[in-house]
Amino acid sequence: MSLRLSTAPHIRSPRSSTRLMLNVIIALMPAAFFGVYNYGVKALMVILVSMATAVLSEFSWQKITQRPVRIRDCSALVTGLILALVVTPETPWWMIMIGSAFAIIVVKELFGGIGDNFLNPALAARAMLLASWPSVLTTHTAIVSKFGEVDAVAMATPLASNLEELGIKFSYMDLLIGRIPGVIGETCKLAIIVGFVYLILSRTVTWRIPAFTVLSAFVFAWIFGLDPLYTILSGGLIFAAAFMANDYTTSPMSSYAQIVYACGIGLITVIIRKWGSYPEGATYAVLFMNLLTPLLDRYIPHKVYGHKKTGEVKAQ
Amino acid sequence: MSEKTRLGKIFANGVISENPTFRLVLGTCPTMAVTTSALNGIGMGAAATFVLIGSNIVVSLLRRFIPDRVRIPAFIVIICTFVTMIQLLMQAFLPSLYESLGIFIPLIVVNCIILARAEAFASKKPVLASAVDGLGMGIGFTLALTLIGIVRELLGNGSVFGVNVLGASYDPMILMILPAGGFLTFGLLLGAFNAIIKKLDRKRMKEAAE
Amino acid sequence: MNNMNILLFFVDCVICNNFIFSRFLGCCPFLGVSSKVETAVSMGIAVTFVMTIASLFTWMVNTWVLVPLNLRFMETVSFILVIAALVQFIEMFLKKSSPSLYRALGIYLPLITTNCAVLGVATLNVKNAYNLLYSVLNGCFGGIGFLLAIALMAGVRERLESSKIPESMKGFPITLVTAGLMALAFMGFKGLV
Amino acid sequence: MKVTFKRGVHLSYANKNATKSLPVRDFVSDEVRIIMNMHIGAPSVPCVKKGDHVLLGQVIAEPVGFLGIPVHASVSGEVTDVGTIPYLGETPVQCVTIKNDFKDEWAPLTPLGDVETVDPALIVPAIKNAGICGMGGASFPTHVKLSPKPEQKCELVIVNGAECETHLTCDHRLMLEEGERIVDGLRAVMRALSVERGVICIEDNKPDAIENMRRLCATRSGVSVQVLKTKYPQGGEKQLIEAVTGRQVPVGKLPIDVGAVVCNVGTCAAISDAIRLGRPLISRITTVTGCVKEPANLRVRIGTVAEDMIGACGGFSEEAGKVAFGGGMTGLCIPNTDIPTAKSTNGIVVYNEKDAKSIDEGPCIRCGKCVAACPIGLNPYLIKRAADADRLDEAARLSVNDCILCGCCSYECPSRRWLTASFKIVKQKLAAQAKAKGGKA
Repeated sequence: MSLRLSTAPHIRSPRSSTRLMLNVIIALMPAAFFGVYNYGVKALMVILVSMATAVLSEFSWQKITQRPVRIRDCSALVTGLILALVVTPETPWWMIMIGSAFAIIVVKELFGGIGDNFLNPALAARAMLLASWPSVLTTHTAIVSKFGEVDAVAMATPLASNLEELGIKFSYMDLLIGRIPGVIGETCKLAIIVGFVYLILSRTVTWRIPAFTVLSAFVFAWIFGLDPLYTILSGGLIFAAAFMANDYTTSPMSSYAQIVYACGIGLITVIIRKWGSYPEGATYAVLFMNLLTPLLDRYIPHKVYGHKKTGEVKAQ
Repeated sequence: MSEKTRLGKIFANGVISENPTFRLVLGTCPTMAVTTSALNGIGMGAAATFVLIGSNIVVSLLRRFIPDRVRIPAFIVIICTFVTMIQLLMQAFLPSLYESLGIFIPLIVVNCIILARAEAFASKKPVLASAVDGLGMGIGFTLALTLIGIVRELLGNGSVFGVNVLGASYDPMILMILPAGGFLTFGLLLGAFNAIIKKLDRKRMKEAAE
Repeated sequence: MNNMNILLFFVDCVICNNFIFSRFLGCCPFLGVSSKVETAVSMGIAVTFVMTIASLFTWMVNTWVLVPLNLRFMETVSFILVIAALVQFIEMFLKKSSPSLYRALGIYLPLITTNCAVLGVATLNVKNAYNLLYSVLNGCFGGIGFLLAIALMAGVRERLESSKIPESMKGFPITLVTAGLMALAFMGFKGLV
Repeated sequence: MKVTFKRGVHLSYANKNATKSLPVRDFVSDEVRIIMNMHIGAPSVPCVKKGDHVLLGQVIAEPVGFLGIPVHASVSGEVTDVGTIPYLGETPVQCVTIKNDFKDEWAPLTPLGDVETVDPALIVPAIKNAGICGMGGASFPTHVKLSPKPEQKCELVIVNGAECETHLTCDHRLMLEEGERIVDGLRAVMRALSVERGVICIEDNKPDAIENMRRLCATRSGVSVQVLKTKYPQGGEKQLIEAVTGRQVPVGKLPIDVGAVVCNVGTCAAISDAIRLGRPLISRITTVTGCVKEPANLRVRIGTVAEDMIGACGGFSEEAGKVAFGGGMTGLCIPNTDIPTAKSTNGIVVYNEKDAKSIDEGPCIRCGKCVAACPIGLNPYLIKRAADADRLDEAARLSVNDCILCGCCSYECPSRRWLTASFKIVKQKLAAQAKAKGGKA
């Protein structure tokens, strides 16, 4: 009789990489459904094109560079879906394709593929699109039927300054359930929170980074004299906190570093909203803190059991 | 080997096999800063070529007279002289180009390519070879800058040398003429360049093996 | 509100108009000396130091020598000589007075002479007609911006060391792409000041 | 109040249901093979030879050195062989084979009487003579643990009934069926160390055991039950101390340095037998589970061969892919079933081919689940990176030597990376390196 030999442990958690990615996709579904319900087939097309391009570009890159094809881990699908949810439904198909391919090839695969990227691919692609075609990306479809008094089809997000000139202020309820113009997946905070609760319950992510992000944004908004509740409910902060700030690869490892990271996101979001010229603070806040992640990991590690001092972790 | 082919080799060395931008990756600041359009790339390249040739000639001429210990400051003074010359010339005759290249014209002084050629080539070789080396390096630099400039201008503005080629319906990708686009274009072109060279090398090795 | 202006100037120099990410000054050391966090930070500190002092001296040379004598065309020559002399002097001074600091920064000092950020800041000071205070602050804050950029870059590069980067992208290409993506992230701060 | 330690993992299936409600059943095989290095420390030296007749509990091997303990015959009968057999490690080990005559004739015993009245000075020598070592898995000689240096002051005796490992239920059944022995053993240890307080720690997934032990503790002085949260590796010595006392054992120090001594429940039961009945350690409860027809908690003699035990459980229920001594998180694979069990073998788990199949490593996605799981606070993903590149000094700088090989990081890793396995190798290499250096100096 021949028995296999292996080193313990002999059992593994049921949460494989693929399973975790699928969990994220499931968690994004409420937001995606709401986007399609609100903006119609256009939004659906953007989502499908983005996801298809992401998978296709990952597949072709891995084929061309003769690397193992890893599209089955579903991480490209997640990137494609998240990118689609943070652009406006008016995005032309070619633009979303460029964005999606940029996210996968330039931001992820060039650095070695899954686990090696230092920026969140979807967010970096969004920043790229925002920088390249600012006018297209900041124009949003108003849900005409739900805004009796606004007859413009396209308008800016509830963050852009011209909104106040238009004399529009949304109620907290509108913001919460997404009766506002915006990008496909960011408007309905309720749908996002439902998805996030699923992520927590399925133990896909922990609550720490999202909670501290939102909390710190609330506090900093209050300190800087903004309406704290309006700050966290408007724009993409909740979406960024739930699905992008806690992206595995680009967020810090130790719990203390995670708290610093999350508070950094909250602070920068508020600063950009108050003084910056881009309407969307959370995207850049997460990207900037992604840059800081290696240094945070290195200088704020866990304390090792039984050691007095926390040693510096060199990532080399 | 005849004198002609030897000089040809020196020239080709600067343009291709030791291209200062794509092979040696020197002088990266102007490479990315001024290449928002193809014309700027050529202008910057031409100015640098002028300085390269001039400084190479003078350094080569004076190579026996410059004491070893003060050679670097001496080289810098020589380079600086030529930079000031081209600066004044451009100011007088090409004011708009001068304006768009901004402080990167005076900064040619600290462009590592020029000092590196003075140190590594001109201070050891005769005048003609040094001049050809300067020309080759300068042309190589100019070509690289122009290439980057073309890519960035084409995608970022839909035009090449100011002539619209992609039509009015093209929605320009503004990113490409922003700083981030400069880094990305240079990085990606460099990677592509490496990949091509690697492929050629492999092919050559294969042929040699056969 | 002078303090507020200085704060805004700080944010402008360090983040919005970062020497690396928006002005392309000092790219060579940024790309070359950023593979380890320690050396990158040392380099950043050395550059900040030299930029601050160089701003001071070049301002003095410009205001008290070049302008009165109508020698503006000698700007580049005199600045580079001032910087070279300064770096030499700092090196000698450090060697004597603070050997430990010299050991930490010494090997970077000669490189700084040809760092275009230093000559760049001197030229920019003249171009923007900054007064003495703002010239020095521009040098100092610009150096801090450089320090921030190179430290972030080194952190990311240390992480990339064991990544499965394609062969032909290794080295400069991936570093440049990294810098491009970092510049993209910095763009969010546009318009803060 | 339930207590616990920092980090660790919640195992999503513990696989204990098959055996946790089965009463312990006796099984005596017709041959035992008793190996000489069941404890940490120098192997004992056999003092019997082939053909000798031995009685149950008779000393068959003498202790060697400071950490040595004697070995006793676990059956009566004839010694059929004294030789070496291959074992789990690379080198073969010495082994005494005894053919059982099923008479169970005891060698002369010297009981010391009730644990509450015995002279405390006699307790530790009796434990040593009974050949008792830690029965939770580490097999550290118990008498050494109970002999603190003068400057070390023990304040608390912790009895480890956490049984956080998967599959295993032997400690659970012991607490349910023979709790009295555990409390007696604990009292003996407390008296030997003159300690006033002893706690029996049990995870909250064993409410029946908690209730039973509470009942038994009620009538004794200084002993109580501490309920723990169910979390792996709650039963690790360092984690248990952290959970109960809130203190961490400093690097390079022993539990006694923070005033605690930890004993497994099985060890306590054996101590009780050694004092009250004068009996040496000759049997233990072992859980046999996994792909066997009738999973069971067997009370077996030390040295029973795995094959016989699996046979006693009806044999394999499907084709076996892998058999391990110990639970799912830390068990050691055995190359074949012709291997005898030892004093610390708390379970035999049979995995089918599907579970045994080696899993391909995926790329690290830096999810941080290993960091969040590591009870020691290490950065497993970084250590793995250093290990893969064979950078031993970097792994050492990342404190790989503090790794307790609990398996949490490997369990959690969604990319199925072999973290624990490579840390084990790195630790061995580092130990070899240190040894080589020490040899030179």
